[in-house]
Amino acid sequence: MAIFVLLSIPLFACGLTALMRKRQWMEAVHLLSGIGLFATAASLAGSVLRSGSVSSGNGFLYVDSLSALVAVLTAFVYMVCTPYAVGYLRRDESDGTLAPHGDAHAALRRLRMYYCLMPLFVFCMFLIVVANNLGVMWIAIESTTLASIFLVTFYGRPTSLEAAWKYAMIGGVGLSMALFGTVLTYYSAHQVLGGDSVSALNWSVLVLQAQHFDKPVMRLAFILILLGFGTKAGLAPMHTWKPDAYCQAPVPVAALMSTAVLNCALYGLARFYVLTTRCLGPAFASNLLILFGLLSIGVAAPFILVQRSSRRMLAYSSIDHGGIMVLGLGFGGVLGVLGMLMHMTFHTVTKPLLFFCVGNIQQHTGNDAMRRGASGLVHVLPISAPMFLLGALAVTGTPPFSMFQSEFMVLRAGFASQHLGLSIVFVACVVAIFCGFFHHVTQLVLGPPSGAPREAFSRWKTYPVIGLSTVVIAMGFWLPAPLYQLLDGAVRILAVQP
Amino acid sequence: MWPICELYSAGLLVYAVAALAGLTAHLRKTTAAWIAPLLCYAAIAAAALEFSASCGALFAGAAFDWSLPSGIQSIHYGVCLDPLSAYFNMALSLLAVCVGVYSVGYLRHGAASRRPGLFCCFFNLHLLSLTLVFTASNIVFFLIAWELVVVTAYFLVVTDHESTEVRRGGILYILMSRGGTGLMFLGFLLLASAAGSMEFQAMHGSGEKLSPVLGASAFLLLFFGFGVKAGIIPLHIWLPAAHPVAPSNVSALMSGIVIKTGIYGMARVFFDFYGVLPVWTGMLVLVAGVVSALLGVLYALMEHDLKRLLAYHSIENIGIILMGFGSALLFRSFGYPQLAALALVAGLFHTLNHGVFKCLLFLGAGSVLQGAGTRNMEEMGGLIRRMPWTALYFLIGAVAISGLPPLNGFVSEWFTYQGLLAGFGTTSTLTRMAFPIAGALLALTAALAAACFVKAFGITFLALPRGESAEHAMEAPASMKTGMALLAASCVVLGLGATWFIPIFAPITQRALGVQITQQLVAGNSLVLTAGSVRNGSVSPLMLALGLVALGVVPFALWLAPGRKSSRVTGPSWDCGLPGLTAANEYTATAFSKPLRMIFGALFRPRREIQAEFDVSPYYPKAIHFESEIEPTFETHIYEPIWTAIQAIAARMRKIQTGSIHAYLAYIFVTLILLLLFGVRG
Amino acid sequence: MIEKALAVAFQIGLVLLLSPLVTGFNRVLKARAQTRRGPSLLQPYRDLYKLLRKGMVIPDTASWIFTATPFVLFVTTLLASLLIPMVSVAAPLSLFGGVLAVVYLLALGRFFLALAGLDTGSSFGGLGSSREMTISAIAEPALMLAVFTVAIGAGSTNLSIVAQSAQGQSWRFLAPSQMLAFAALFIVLIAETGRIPVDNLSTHLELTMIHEAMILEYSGPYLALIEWAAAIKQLVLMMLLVNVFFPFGLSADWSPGAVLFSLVLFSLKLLLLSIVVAIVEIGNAKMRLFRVPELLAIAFVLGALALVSTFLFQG
Amino acid sequence: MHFWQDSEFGNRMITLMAALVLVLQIVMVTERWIVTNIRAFALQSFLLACIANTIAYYNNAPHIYAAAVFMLLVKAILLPVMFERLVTKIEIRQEIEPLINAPISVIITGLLTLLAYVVAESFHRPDEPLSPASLGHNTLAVAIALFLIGFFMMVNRRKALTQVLALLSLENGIFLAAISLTYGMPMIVEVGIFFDVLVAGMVLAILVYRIRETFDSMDVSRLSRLKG
Repeated sequence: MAIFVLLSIPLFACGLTALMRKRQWMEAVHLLSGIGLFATAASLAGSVLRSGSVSSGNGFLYVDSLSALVAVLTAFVYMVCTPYAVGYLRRDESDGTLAPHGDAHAALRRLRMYYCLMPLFVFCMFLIVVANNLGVMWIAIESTTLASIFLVTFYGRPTSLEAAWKYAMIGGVGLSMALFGTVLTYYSAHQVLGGDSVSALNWSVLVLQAQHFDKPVMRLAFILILLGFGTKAGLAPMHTWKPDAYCQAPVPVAALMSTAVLNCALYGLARFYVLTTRCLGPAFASNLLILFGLLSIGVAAPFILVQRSSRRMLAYSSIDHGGIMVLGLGFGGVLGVLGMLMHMTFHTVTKPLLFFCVGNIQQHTGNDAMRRGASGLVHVLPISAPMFLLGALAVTGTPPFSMFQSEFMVLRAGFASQHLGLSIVFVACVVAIFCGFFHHVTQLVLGPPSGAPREAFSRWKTYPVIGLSTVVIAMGFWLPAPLYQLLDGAVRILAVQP
Repeated sequence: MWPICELYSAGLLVYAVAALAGLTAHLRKTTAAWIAPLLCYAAIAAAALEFSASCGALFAGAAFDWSLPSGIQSIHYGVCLDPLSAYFNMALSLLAVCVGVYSVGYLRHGAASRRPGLFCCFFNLHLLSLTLVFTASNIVFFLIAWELVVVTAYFLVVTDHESTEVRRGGILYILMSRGGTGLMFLGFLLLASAAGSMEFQAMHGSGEKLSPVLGASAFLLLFFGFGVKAGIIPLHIWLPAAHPVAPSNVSALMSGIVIKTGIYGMARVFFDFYGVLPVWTGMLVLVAGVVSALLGVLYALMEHDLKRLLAYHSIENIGIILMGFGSALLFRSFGYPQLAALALVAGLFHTLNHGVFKCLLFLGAGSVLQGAGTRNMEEMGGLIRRMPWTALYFLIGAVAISGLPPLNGFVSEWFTYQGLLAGFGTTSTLTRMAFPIAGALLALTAALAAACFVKAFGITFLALPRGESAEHAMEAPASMKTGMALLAASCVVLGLGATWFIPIFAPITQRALGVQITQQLVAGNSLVLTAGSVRNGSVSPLMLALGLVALGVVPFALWLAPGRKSSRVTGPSWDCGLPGLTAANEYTATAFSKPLRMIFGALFRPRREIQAEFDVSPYYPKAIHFESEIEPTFETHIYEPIWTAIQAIAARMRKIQTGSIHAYLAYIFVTLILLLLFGVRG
Repeated sequence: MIEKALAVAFQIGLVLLLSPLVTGFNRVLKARAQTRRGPSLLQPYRDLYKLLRKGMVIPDTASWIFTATPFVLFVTTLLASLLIPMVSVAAPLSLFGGVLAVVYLLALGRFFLALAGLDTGSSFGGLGSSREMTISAIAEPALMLAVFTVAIGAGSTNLSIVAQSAQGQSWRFLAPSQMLAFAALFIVLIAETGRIPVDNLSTHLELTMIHEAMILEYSGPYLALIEWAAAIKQLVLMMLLVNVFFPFGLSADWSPGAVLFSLVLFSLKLLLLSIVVAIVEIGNAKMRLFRVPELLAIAFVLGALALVSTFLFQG
Repeated sequence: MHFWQDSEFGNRMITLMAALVLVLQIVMVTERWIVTNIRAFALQSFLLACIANTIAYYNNAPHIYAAAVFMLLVKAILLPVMFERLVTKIEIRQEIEPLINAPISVIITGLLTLLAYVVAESFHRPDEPLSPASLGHNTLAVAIALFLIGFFMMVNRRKALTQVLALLSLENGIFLAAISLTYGMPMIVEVGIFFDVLVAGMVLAILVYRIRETFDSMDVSRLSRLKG
């Protein structure tokens, strides 16, 4: 029952907004949908904790603790993004960036498009998490891409069009590879299950028979799946669309994409990882995952070191954290998987904080340049700038904050699985990324006052920043017990005993 | 009988409450005058609590440990106050009390007074995290506390972040510390994988379980990881950049105790986690110590910025401490636990001594900076007349740091000498020559330190003021003077009362090396310090001091003997007949260090340029402009090339994101082809 | 306890009396070498007596350090002399400080003297202090190596024990390590007391003077105390050299007869050493300031050779 | 029984039609004119629909018929017509200038087909009898070849519209693999996939139109302002 509510709220919100005339109404629906979604996701997680797994529509929709975790995280990000989006778009409207030469009607149309597409975008993400059938999961991922294309071209600038085109093309190719992988998985499962009943492609059914699948087909299938979902998650060599898309999309969309879409893509990858390790044994899959994980971290490091735009720096940071999660999964064992899931949780909490701060800074200074751009922002943005510094410390895995614990756990997994050389490379890249990231942020935040007027205090844009930073600090020292049980359940699903 | 646990946790609580109060005060934008002193008093109270807790742990020998659940099963925040932690915690809290008293007056003006709440919040958080670093009992909590120290220290260093020099120092500090922490991650995990658990108790002696290669690499990783924080020579460049720009009470704390966290880490790893180490490890530590000491003091001599001079001296004294540790390691690997205990006591005692007198000197420099308004020694002079008390305390610190009797610097250097002296007989291989050579270089270092502090004290405080800001210098307020007085007193007490202080090390050497040496180190009903036994050399700073005072009678007698009261007139010094003596005639800091700059020219490669303007005759220049500088060898030859190489590689890597969609699709296409060719077969 | 106090008083009296004599004897020898009669042997006593009664001029820029330095210098050198066996093997206060304490007490005196030099505010003082601190710093390693050789030979830094163990073995001083250590210490003696090749005590030419530059502004009783302290320091270093390397004739205890005999022997040895010093002074011209480190580098090499030879020749 | 019930005949027909599809794909790679390119894609989709019919007929799996009808409707008729109207509306120069000239791209296509066979070969089980279940196995190699050539065509094309066409032909390869290996995915999945392909086609068409308007040319290599 909670699953249907979870899916229907966004659809309902999308439909309602399409009919709205006034901006206040759209914002109200947007906010309500955010809060409603988080409440439903939380109750769904509660019921999953109580009964292990929840399914409805005779197995078509299936939620276990892994999907409940990702659902809760997605709902959390959406809930946090909605108030910020209201403040952000109001500021855009007053700046006149929404509609060329102040045409109010066009601005309203564009706002309606935003408030319609966002719930649709979230609906597809929840569908990914909830779908038991791997084919339906692929359809849901494909539709997230389609829904978000027009969000990326929201501002209609030539560069945003260019970013959208790259996003569409690379996303399209990646996802067709994923489709091919799904087809091959179905083919390798076909001999064993036989018959083409509707439940033939259901994950819960497949996972029980995984040992008997056809080995070479499964190997090819996992390669294609890894490339497909890797493109969606933005792992290196397929990461090239990410910096452009995050740079051009509105900040709330970028925040949602960099955390929720990354989580869903890795969720899909994890589903197939379980099937492959059951069928082929852990060696094949973890070597590939380690390769792509390290590649992503290695590619992200130099770009962050010499980066000139803050939004692109955050994009590369997402690529780096995607790489760390995949590396954790690759190292395997309870430690590696727990490290990955904790990293996913903490990243989902920390990254939006950074995006909101960058958003506030960009709207104040007008551009997101770092090198010769503004400095001494702490005098002008008294809350966003310090929180940006705090977020920078958190996201680079500096110990007092939570990301350190998950990164350290991934490192321990690396040592446990005798990958000493790789762990050294991993630590080196993490330190290099910290140097680049923190260097740029301090140049932006600290420094003499540049005489610009102090930013007008806007409630919608500042309270999410404050709320998120308290959560980030609290997460450093204490983890709520139900969340940890959810993590534990998810680990038991993923950690395939070799 | 001694409520250690309650005192300790009460101390932590007071720190935390003070930090939160500071934060709320800052957020509510109250810059009332009473905020800073109140929070400093809180810090003093907390430090006093910690001091009594650690003294209790040391004297009563009672250790305790409790842990805080962290919500994640595999990580819990454990704390344990064993002898080594108690010793360092005691040193920390002693310095924290003195710096706290000093800060009450210091925070009235200067960069920190613009944001008192925030400064006090980070100050208390910094002390809290330092206490946790010394008392953490598992790796994760140790690393969390360690990085919290780095982060809070960074925010304290950049309080005056308006100036670029401050920001550059801060960023250099945090980046290099983070590099060091990265090395420590790897080293600790190697040991943990051998010990099978993250607890310090379980890791006791875990170094043996590792294979020789892994054991050696873990040792090197941890040595250089802690070395970055301690400021050993090749990894030291952040120290002279960060300490001078910080507010003086912060740089006093940083030089006094924060770099000692590196020393604590080394002591914990070398003597607790490793049983017996190969000989080359001890030699490496000894050589690093000698090099750091010698180069540290040589660079200090060339400085004419008072706080940079003191920062370089921290490197020198860390070198001396490492000499103690290095010889202790060598003795242990040669199989002489008694001598190893002597050398370890020398190193640990010098850690405390250096903490005390370096803190005193930085506080002195701070009050000079506030009084005379400048850090450059060339513009100071004659401050002894206007700031008599600061001058006296600075003088006591200078005498102590130069290792002159009867103060505490002399006692710990005396122990180091005795350790090196005894080392000659311990082995027959050529390494026996290392000890006397190290001893000779230590003597050279001590003498150069004396020369450096004659320059520092003489140019800053004596003769005529060179700049007009020095002319109107004001004496430091009462609280700053009391802070310095406390430290000066502890310098004297640690010096004269060393015989009562040495037994503290008994439990430490017992746990680390399994041998109690302190009975042999103290003899003559605890009046005399000996090097193992009275027979092989003894010294008694107390008796020497009494001797000096008693013998004072002889010169007085000689002065009064001839009966008739001789006249005593004050007149101008000899000015070679020039019209009156001005400040321009005085020797400057650069001139004072010129002979040594010429002698050690190979190291400094000094460069100078002189432009003289003449108007009438070529023999009498109207004005001479003199500029001389030495080459910062480490920055130009090691760090800049590496940094530019990294930037170049990163810039070239940026070409990947060319902007053309064909390239992007080609990347994926090639990856697919490669995986199909090799992946499927694999 | 009283016996100990008597020994301390006796050694103090002896040191005070003998030190001006040594400088006087040195001046007489140099004069004779330059075929002139030179001042009488007791001239230094007369100078000191005159200075103690004369008036004093204190520079107006000077602080309390200027007035305290003569007393600190005098007392530290005197205390250092008590740690060294002079007439009896058992030096009065040797329990409370070994050879390291002697070295660092002299360093404490030098520290304050250099500060006093800077305190006068004239460039001469700064010049003297800078050169003095440089030369003493360069001399330290050689001094420490020689001290190490001696201490390792005797197994202790306590000078009484060193003298005793040296007395025990016959022809101890002919061992190569002892000779090399003696040579190194001799060069350090020349540098520390400011003899000709390093510094010229009798001239006030700013190009050459080191020790004199620092005490340029002193006059009256203060100057007397400083001159006397310099003489005592010279005696201390000579005693170190004589009694550590040629300890025969030192009386075992403080009985009056034995003390008298060892006093005669000690003054003979002192006579010989000051003749050697005088010969060195006469034979050499003053070196340029930046040639002095090479001289002290030679001393350092000698010290190192001494150390090597302790285990190379089992000497 | 009639010749058309004989499964051997069915197998032959499927292999023949698969070969024709591959040939059409190579024609699309070398074709210079956009309109003929669109028509080649339409023909290819039509052939795929026939293959689906044949497989459905021989394995009497009803829902494959539905898949064939969808393929015919969406990919053979609807999308090509939309693209042609788009092309005539924008009346851009019909010329396609590929990144790599024709001879080299043909060689690459040959290599890709070879690679496809090498990969597909590892699935082929010589011992397996020629049963209806394994009817379409040898078309897996064709499917992988279609996929790789489609991908190469995307990399090779300058014009935005031709990139979309390449993407759709790439998905044709996957459709072929789906129907020949597993006789179609479950019905709901087939419907979903075609719906997605349809929406993707329309969205991309809108994008191509807006690119044409803002950059007044469909040349994608112009879109390279976002660097680093």
